[in-house]
Amino acid sequence: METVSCGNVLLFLVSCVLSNNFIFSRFLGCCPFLGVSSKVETAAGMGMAVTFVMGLASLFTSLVYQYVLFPLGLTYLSTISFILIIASLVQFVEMFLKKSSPALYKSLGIYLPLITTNCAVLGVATINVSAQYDILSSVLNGVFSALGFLLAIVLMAGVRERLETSHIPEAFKGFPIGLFTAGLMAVAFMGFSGLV
Amino acid sequence: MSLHVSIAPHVHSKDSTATIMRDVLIALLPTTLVGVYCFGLNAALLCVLGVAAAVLSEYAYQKLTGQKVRINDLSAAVTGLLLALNLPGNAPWWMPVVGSFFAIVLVKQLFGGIGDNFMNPALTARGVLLASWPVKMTAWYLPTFCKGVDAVSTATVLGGYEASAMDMFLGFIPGTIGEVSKVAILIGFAYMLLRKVISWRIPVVMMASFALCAALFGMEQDMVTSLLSGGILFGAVFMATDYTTCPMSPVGQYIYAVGCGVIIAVIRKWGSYAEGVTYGILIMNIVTPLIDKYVKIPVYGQEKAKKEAKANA
Amino acid sequence: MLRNQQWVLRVGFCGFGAVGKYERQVLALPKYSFKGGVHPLHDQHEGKTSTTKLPIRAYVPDSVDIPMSMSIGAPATPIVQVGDHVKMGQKIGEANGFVSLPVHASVSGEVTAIGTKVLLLGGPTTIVTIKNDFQDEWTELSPLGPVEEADPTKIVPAVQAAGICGMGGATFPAHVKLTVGEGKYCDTIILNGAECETHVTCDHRLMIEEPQRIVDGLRAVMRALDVKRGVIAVEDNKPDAIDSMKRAAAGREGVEVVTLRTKYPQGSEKQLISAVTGREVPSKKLPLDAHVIVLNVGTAKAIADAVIEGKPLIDRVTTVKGCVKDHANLRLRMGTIVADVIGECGGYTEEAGKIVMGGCMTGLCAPNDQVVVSKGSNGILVFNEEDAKGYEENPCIRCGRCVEACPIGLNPYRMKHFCDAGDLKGAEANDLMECILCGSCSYICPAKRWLTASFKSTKEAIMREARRAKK
Amino acid sequence: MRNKPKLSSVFLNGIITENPTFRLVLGICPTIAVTSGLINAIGMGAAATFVLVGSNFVISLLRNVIPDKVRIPCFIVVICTFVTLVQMLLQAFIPSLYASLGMFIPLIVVNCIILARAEAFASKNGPVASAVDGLGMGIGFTLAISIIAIVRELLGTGCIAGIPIFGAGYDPMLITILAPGGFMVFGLTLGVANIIMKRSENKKAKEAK
Repeated sequence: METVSCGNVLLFLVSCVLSNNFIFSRFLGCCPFLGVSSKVETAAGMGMAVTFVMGLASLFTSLVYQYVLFPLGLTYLSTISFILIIASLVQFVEMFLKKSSPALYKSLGIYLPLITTNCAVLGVATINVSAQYDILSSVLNGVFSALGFLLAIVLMAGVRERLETSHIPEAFKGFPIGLFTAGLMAVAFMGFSGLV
Repeated sequence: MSLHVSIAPHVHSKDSTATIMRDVLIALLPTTLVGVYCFGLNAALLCVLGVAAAVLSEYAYQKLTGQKVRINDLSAAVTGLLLALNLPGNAPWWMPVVGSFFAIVLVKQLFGGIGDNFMNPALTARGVLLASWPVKMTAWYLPTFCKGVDAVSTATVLGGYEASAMDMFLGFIPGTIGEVSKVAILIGFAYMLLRKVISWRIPVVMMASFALCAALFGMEQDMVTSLLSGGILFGAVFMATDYTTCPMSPVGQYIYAVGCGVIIAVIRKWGSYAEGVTYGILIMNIVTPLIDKYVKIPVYGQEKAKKEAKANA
Repeated sequence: MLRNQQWVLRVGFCGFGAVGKYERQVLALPKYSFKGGVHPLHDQHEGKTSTTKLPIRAYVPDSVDIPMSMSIGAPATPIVQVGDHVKMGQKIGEANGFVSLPVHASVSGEVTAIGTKVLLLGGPTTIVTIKNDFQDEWTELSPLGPVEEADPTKIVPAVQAAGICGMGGATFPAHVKLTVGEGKYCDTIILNGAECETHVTCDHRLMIEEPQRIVDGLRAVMRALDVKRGVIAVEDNKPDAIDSMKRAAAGREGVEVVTLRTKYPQGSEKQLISAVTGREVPSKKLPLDAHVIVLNVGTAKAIADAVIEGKPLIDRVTTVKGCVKDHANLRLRMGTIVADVIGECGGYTEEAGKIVMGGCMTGLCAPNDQVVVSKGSNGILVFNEEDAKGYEENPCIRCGRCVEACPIGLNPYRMKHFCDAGDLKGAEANDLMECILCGSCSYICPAKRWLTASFKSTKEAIMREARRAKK
Repeated sequence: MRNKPKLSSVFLNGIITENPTFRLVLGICPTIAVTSGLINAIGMGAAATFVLVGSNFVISLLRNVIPDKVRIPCFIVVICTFVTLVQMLLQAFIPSLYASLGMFIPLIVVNCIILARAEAFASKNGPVASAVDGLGMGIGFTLAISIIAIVRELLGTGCIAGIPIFGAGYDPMLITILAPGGFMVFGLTLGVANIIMKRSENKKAKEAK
């Protein structure tokens, strides 16, 4: 199993955020990336909510995998258990935030239900398992990958706000130009390949 | 008596989009000539094809979609020439054609045409070509007259080719058509400054921040080589200064230029590409809308109005 | 030649280390300027060459059409009848309320008609037509005496009675400006001699020919409001006017002359205040909130006339230019018809395509040559058909020149997007209401976008909307 | 209970009028991830179709048993079961495809198409209609990603399903099978699809007049 030392945490961060960005090189979380990126502020809110949930989800799914599923030989149940963990986690986070921090709930709350079906969350849990990360690495992977998502969605939102003033052909407005924009951004992000 | 009635001002500066683009073309002339001199007829062919394909693509797209044809503003010609200058001297003929088509139709017109694209068309097309045909796009040759008639395959300076500072300055090194001759680029820069087409801010700050990062990171090359090799000067003068894709406010331009310099240094030092100019500028193109959104020029009187409101409250 | 000599002098001063007050100002040029701005026609001496050396001469027409509204505020009500004989300076229109000015007869003679006419401001205006009998017989005047002796409390009422408004073009009633409200104070009066507008030279000539009257006007205002500092600000493209004003100001209490950099819009109130005092007028407030009052040099001259001689404002200097035979700086009576003025200047040399009242940067277009000279008319520019042609708007290339040119620090390209989309809220959120409509962005735009025009109409739409919401 | 929808229209609905990829733009991630080759795309399409048909059928059978409040978790459990089934079947019988599709097989669970159909159709209609709806949607999805895959594979390698088309002289445009190409080709195809739909709608509107 891969372990994390202080020195390579930074490399891990760069890898997750820039080189292997969740959106631009792993195509995970594209739905919210395109759906919630019309305003920079909401995009940042969504990104933050995803970071929060992905960190927690990585922790719980890898705990369950390593202490329950793997020892009992029930790894074929991992998908179903992960999705249930994520769904209930999102529910709990929502309830917890509502009680403890209404301000944070107000800003993140509306994005939380959307996260259940965000494939990035389930994706990161699956990656943690297939890459055989230990628990700390899993959590870091979750948080760092989500930061990559945050970066991508905020940049995307900035560009889309600007595109509002552009004269895009009618047929390409919305998703088509959004996808194409993401493609061009992915071209730029290719420059970061091999940094780690 | 019928008089025209219009709203002031009744006088306008003589600059127009076309004159600005014409000035950029003139500024590119020395670079192009040196490139053609260095890399021979094929380089000339690439430039001609790049410009022709760009102009034709723009014409065809605008005709097909029933828009006003704006090839007279020369912006397509500038894009085509910039793209061609970003190719190695011995690239196949279809490369500038594909690149110009991509730049004009997909990067520029699809987003609404001149002024509406958010990434530099020529540079994006170069990025796409580089990702599509990595071998052909990085097959460097020495300028033909340096080593006899036959072109000799070699690495660039960044890839380990040894060259004197004077050779790098004059352009007798392997590289893309436009980037090799620093002296030609500087002549173009001086012309654009003189004609007030661009300001000094982005090129100078970008080079300075790159130099600082190079010193901090400890590059494989020495400082002079770092600054004179690769496409950084060409990128700083002609690519990063593209109006449409750089920030509007002076402070925003400083941030943008510093960002470009830092990213280029990072990619050169640690990335898998030997040269990071293309990507550094493209990444900052993407950040530009955010810079424009959050770096605001203080509006006359608003700070004071706010202060007074606070004092009263 | 004069400029060259001055440069030699300046270098000489520096060389001997004897840097006088004037030279300090010259050396510290950027201090007397503002951020942004443009240099329209900088290669043609701002288009002023043909009239800078021409002395002011008077022209009196056969008849005048005096509008009842020559300033911002409510129009006056005519108090004469057709057939009445009026004397020069006799009141013919009564002001309606505080922000309104009385109107005086600018010639002596017989009232031949009271009707309406479409002038620059759009809707028809009431006009009183007076046939000139060329007697130039003044009505009974009540002067206050020399400015340094006049009763300070009577000066502002005298200004109001004389019907004086801002003569730089904005035509805001002067007595309103000079009324310092409760809890406010003024410590500096600035006389605006920048004349940054292209082509126009009327203030320039006035400063050369009647500097004493201008300083008198300034002193009158300073005494009326008990202000200790009076600044006369002139752009450095008028060295002869600077000299002339300096001579006139010498020995006058609290009066100084400063040199401004030649740049448009240096003479805009807000820019002038920050150039001279380094203060900013708070957003949506008046100059008085920066403790400054700005008056045009022409206004100061009119104030001096009203105080010293008791004369109401019945004439002004106007620069006539373009395709007319003789360019001129004319002293014109209020209500003089533009066609008569052009006749006086030898007529059109080409077919006129556009007549602009004012300068190139802010002037208003006249619908025909029957419009009249009023209190704010500083210039009459006649364009030929070629120069008058409209131009096509091209797509924005985001070059950022408008951002750099904007003296207020706005983002014209962004505001334009919201104006085009008809999004008033978005335009307001992008500080459209701060725009002073100086035209710098339109001037500099290489894509020739109609920036100022759409800002103007959108601003008007927002103000209409606000009025409707109030109701 | 509403009127029984015609099975043929239910079937065609998924392929054309409500094509999940081109019209509803659902399931973007797998669309981009698996369309670098035609084989992968068809494999993914088949897997998704299997899950759609199965989950629609079962959910429709259970629609009167499942309490309304917990329906979403129940749907997810049903879908998950089928996904796990597909995963194991592929692993056992076509390991090469399983390897190339990788993590996107378990991610079928969160593919919005499937949950959306369960919620919008299966929970309100009979089992046969639901299965047909699942089949139509699945085939619509497969067709759409196949089109994208053909474009990408052809440009990026010169082949279709591994069979050379352009011959040796073609210099493949690698980027189309890389990540950026996925986004760009999808976006362009979507735009072109929009143009075609607009045209045909205009034509219909004209004919109707």
